[in-house]
Amino acid sequence: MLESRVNVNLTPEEIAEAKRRLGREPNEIELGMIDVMWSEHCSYKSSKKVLEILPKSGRRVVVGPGYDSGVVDIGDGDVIAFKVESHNHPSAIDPYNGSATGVGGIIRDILCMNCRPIALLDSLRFGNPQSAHARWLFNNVVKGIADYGNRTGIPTVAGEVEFDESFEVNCLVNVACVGLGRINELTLARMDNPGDIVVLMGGDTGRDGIHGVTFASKTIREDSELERPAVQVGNPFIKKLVIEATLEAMRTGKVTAVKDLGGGGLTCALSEMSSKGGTGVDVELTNIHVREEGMTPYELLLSESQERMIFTILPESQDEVLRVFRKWEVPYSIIGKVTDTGRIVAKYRGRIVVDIPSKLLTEPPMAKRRARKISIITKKRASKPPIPMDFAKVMHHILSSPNIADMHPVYRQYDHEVGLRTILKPGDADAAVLRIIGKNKAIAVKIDCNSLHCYLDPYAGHAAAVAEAARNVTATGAKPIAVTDCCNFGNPEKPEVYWQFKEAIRGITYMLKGLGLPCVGGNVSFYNEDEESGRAVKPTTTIVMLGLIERLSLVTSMALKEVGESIILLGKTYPELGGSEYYRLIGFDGGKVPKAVASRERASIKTLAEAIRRGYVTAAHDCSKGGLAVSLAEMAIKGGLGLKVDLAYVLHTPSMRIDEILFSESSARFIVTTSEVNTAKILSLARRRGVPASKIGEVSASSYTVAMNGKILFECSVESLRESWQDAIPRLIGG
Amino acid sequence: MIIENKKLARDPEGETIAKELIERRGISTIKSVRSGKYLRFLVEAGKEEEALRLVEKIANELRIFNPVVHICNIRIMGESR
Amino acid sequence: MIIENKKLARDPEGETIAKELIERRGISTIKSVRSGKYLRFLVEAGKEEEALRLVEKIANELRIFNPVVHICNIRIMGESR
Amino acid sequence: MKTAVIQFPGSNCDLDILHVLKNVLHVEAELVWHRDFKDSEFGAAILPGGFSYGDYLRAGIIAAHSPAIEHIKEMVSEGKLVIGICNGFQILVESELLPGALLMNQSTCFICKWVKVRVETDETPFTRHIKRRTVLNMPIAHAEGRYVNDPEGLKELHENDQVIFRYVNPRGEVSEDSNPNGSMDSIAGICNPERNVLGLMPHPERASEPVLSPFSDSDGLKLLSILKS
Ligand SMILES: Nc1ncnc2c1ncn2[C@@H]1O[C@H](COP(=O)(O)OP(=O)(O)O)[C@@H](O)[C@H]1O
Ligand SMILES: [Mg+2]
Repeated sequence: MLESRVNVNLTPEEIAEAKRRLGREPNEIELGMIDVMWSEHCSYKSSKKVLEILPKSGRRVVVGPGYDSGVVDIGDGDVIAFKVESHNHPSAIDPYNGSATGVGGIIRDILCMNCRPIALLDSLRFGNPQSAHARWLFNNVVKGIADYGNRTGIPTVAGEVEFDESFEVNCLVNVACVGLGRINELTLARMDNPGDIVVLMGGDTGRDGIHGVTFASKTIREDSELERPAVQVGNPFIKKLVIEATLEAMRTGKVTAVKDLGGGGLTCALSEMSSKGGTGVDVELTNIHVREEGMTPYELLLSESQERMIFTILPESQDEVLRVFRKWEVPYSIIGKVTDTGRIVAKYRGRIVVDIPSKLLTEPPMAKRRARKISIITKKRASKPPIPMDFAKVMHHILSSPNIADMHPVYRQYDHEVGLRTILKPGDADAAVLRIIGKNKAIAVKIDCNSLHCYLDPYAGHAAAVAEAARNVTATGAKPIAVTDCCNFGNPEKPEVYWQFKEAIRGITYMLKGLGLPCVGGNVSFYNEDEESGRAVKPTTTIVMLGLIERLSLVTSMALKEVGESIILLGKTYPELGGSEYYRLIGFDGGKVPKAVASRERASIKTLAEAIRRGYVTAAHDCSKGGLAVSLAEMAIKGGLGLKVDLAYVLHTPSMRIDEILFSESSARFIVTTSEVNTAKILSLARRRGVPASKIGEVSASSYTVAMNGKILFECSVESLRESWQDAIPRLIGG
Repeated sequence: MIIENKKLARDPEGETIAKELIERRGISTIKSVRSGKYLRFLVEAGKEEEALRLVEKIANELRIFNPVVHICNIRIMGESR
Repeated sequence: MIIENKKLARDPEGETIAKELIERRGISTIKSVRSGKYLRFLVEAGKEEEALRLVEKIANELRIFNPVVHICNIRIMGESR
Repeated sequence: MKTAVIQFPGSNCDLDILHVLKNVLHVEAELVWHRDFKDSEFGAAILPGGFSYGDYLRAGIIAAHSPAIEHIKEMVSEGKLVIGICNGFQILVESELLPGALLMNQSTCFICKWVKVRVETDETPFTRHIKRRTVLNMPIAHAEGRYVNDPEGLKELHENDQVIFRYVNPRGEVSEDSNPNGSMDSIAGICNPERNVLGLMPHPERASEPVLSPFSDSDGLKLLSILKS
């Protein structure tokens, strides 16, 4: 009955440690469980120590890292749960099913807190769109997210897409979910009460989700590997029923805890829940509703089949809860009871097959990793590229760069309206804005990272990612309140990769502390590298920022609104073109990566927030990727209006060139528009906070005009800029 | 060309049809339903073998199916005219 | 069972694949592509004829295809075991 | 008059339409699980948008076999009003309460965007308050919304004045590039010959509060307000 020989990834030291703690030789099932729980994916053995430096507390933090998702208080008894997760490896081999099940996984993390999922965000990275493989990944990942998200009735409201050759083989697929709940109805996934009944609900358990270890182990069965898919196929229809049935079951008041079955399957859920509650659990594996005959205990404990949840229910009250499951026609099985033994005891046909302390599984030994600084990533070239002759041409060129161009081919495939909350929709602003129905308030959310900056300088790049995400929500009228993050790196056993990771977390910590923001959760994905070439992805920690908009009247979009209004640039421009879209475009390798300075960010953010609060601001936009020139163009295109700016008024360091002023990606900047009368008021708000600010031009009818000291440098029609920007992705990717 | 999920992969569509449409009607003689995609190519070729090889090539190059999850079956249906 | 769109209903998926093949890759030996849905039923029946009739009946009664826009073809594939 | 909002497994605009009916229009409305639906207490019914049964096989087809549809048919025969929005429209078509078919969009993709639809007739209980040729802003969000019928069916629709909404451009004209999904004759919504069943692909409930509309209007209410009487 047992597997012939379990092939584990544990080191000899880890196996010895497991034996010592167990006080005997683990049997093969137990060894499989330890193997999964002590894997990098479940144990965070390489990252936990490093992550400890992140700030985690704050007055709004209700649940910090350590549970399925972080939870933040937004007042009036309302809470927001949010979490992000990567699904990189499955998406790289099966982009459609891989990304779809990524969406499925993150939704469950929100449900665990008894919050209703109200939004999804996706952050995607692929190789150069010239590559057919990258296009195949792109098209199928987007379709996978669309098909799953749309069918579960959760709007996908924001995201980002980057193209860079380092993601050619290992694409990055990070999906975040945002949930809304009530503070007094939250549940934590922990087994606190011995005697509670344990119920497994949702999709059938099958062999389809048994990965890694079992794949590697030569389990002898008549079905050949050819018939076994390497990734799972999700069923969003079942997921929708699981969502509704879970939320309705919670309303009975008889459910004490819920947890999703994700990586590590039942083993992970049972051990984490009991370990957190200091309890144990007894289960009978034969009770599990299965999809395939003859599943072994090993398979039942480790299957990662999709769309499953574990419930603990007050004894004698199960009928009330099970009735809800029956109404929604979701299968379930009563599999056991919470105990006070501190152990997981699993029976198969009445015979004990596993008896192991929960904490042995959830408190794995940490791995020791070495870090080595990568000294020179780019040759710091002293020279500069020649100044372009035709700036209008550069404008069209940069707007049609796949990293800048309009992503409507992506977000049009997502239902971003379902739920009746989405006030600012994809494309309207730097962040999505969702109202809280029945209240005069809203939240803003965005996910962000600039992987090229993070590669060139992991510390500065990641600090800037936090700052940019914060600016993004601020520009919509929100106050940034909390963050969750998703780390995507190569092999942490390589000292250079580990160094990148440590630098990233240091940079994030620096900016979070500077902005007074807590990190309430996250996810780490390592080993994103090509086994053949050994090439790792650019280090990329995506930052999900949550902002709170205190009144709906504060909601601000980026579209230019009215001819004649003033255009103000908040923040100073530095010659920081290292890793800029402009240099990438002209193929120039060099320059300084933008530096993110927390005090400057804070001052700019506070200034804009106050200007919005006072009702001065008619449009606002963060100024980053592509620089001033691109941000202005986006505002013009969105508003269907033109503008005229004079670069002489842009505050910058001495002797900057025109292309540097236009395309530098310096941090801590916003572009805002305002009426003539309020112009001085905004400038004086900025002055008071020490933010360099100036009026750089005005909104006009239809032409995008850039001058220097009154002399026109170049001019394009906004309509033509729109075409370059909108048509680029369909042209590159194919309709 | 018929593209199906691998035998041991789930097939949410087939499962749902079987359960919600067929079982619910009390039809018990249908034991299972699997769903797939069907593509019919009209190919100009001298020999059947040639047509088959061309379509196979296209299926792979265009990635009409993904060998990680799908099985793909290509057959000649006949000649036109 | 193969369900295809009638001519009047067009076939966006087939058209897209054909366009991709012919226009983008210049493969001119592929004259057309039609797409459809494929369903495989495992039927318990004494005779093939019986299975066929059962599936036909279901297809009509349960409207597994929409006669306004679809054509539906049912064939026996073989026996299991 | 009380309106039933019928909830099928996989419906996802059920709570949205309920919110608009109850909190915006202040009409009596109730969410009813499809298996529990009995027609007698209700004066009207709405089949909401979403993905009933995951849209497997064909959007709307599996829900069309729900016992709820028998009750809907009774309501229809009694002359009560029935509205199907998006997936609800697909269910009505698959139940043969409305003619034709809704097939995969010409683009082969799901499309979510705001469109303009023109009211083609005011001689229905649904549009009698709206002037003919009025252009309404509403969003669509569907993968299978391309309306198709055979030539005779199409002719009949036009002759009986059953086409209620068509996709148009900002100038109010039917045009190739304002047809988001490839529908025949740019059809976005139709009614039955008896004129008491309406199916439409755009979502009026998403266009019922100015805060959600890019145009700060609430055109969807113009349609839904008929449930007030
Ligand atoms: N990069 C990170 N920053 C902060 N917290 C993290 C990070 N990565 C993981 N965590 C926290 O560690 C815990 C375990 O993460 P994970 O295994 O991804 O959660 P789950 O079990 O829900 O999949 C979570 O509470 C998560 O928030
Ligand atoms: Mg989890």
